[in-house]
Amino acid sequence: MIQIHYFASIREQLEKDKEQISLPDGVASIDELISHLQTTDPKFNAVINTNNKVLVAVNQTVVDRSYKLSENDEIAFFPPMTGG
Amino acid sequence: MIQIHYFASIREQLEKDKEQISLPDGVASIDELISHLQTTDPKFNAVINTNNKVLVAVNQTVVDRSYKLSENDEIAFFPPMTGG
Amino acid sequence: MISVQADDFDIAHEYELIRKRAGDAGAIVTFTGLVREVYDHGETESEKIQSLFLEHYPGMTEKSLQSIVDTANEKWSLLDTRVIHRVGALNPNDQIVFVGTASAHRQNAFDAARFIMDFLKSEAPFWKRQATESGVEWIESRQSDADAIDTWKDS
Amino acid sequence: MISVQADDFDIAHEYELIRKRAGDAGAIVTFTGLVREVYDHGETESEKIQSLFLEHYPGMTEKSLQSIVDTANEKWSLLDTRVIHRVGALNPNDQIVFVGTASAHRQNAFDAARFIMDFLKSEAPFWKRQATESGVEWIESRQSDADAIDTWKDS
Repeated sequence: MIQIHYFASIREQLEKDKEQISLPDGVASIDELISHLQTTDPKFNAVINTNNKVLVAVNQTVVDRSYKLSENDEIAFFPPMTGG
Repeated sequence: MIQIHYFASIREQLEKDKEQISLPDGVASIDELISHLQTTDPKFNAVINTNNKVLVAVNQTVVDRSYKLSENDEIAFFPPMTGG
Repeated sequence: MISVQADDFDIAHEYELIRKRAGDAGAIVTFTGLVREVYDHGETESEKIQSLFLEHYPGMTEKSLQSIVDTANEKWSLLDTRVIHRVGALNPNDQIVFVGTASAHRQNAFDAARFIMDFLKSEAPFWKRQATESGVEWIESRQSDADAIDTWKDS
Repeated sequence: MISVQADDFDIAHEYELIRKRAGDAGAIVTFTGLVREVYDHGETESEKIQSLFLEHYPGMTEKSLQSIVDTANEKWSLLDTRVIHRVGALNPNDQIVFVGTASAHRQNAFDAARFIMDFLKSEAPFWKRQATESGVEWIESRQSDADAIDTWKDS
């Protein structure tokens, strides 16, 4: 299983803050996870198509989309940070 | 008349904090005032010879030694600043 | 020390703690960020802010702030650092973020405070949503904040 | 506002005044300089400081600080500035100087506070005399402070 968290405008667009899914067959990287979610979830597809920049963290560290996923990873999708 | 103020280590070397003198004949610039004081005051001569850097202010603004003096000017000699 | 909290903070108290913890410091720099009344972002007209909401990613927030502070400590041999960031509902004029740094000489305290703020802005997972007369919107990240990060690239 | 005074200052009080005077500030930076316990100057061995004496040139001090603050205000459109410098007898750990700046965005407040400190160090007529076990001596100016001024030359 992997945990996926969504934050801020992306959380609102998806109308959910997190979900737990089985790492799908053939999904080894973030890039592949994104493609998978775009196919299975029209709202996620809209998120990717309407946001200039979607950041991804794995286990609470921002990573490139080529990052290889492991079982039990905590993944998060969010827009660029605007704190401070 | 001109007022001359001395500060910090220079005040201590001269053992005076200020004096009032007539602008001497032939003294038009700071450079010329320094030469005059070196001739008339051995302690001032020592100040010039033993300090790496002596700063000069006229009317409370640091000036170059070519600065032209006027009657009633307030002149000050001091070492580089070390506040803050 | 790092805190992510809903409560306000007292800079007098924080300053005294930094002074105590820092030992023989010659310089203490504090930065305080405040919620502005007017939002002037890029080409959009400036608008009166009615309220602000700060969302964050619990866990990752503390982790990323700690990593920024650790880098600053190593780079500038700081005697103390303090970071506080508020989350939740805020109003115009409220304090939102505090960074305090202590060092032997002033340059290090200044550099470190600025470094921590620059990286906090771009790397710590906080997101601001504001309410104005025209409605509620998520604030977009500023190019100037990305540029600020670039200034640290070669240092 | 500029003060040259023998009395200590309270940064909580100063911060609140800056916040009030500054109106819609997004950023407040404070710098506080403290008397260190140990003096590490260039090649000389570090020594424990017993006391410090601050001499100044009354009149010129205020004038030069005002000119530094005016330049900073013009350069960075500050919403408020505050400078306090103590004179007379001080002890290790005492507060010696305070600079506070307020601006809409953080970069200006940081730049201005640093600018004011850099120029205060090299242009405001203060001189420090310190007492250590080896006696009383006037502190010499640092090359690093002259270098700090140079960094502002092209900006």
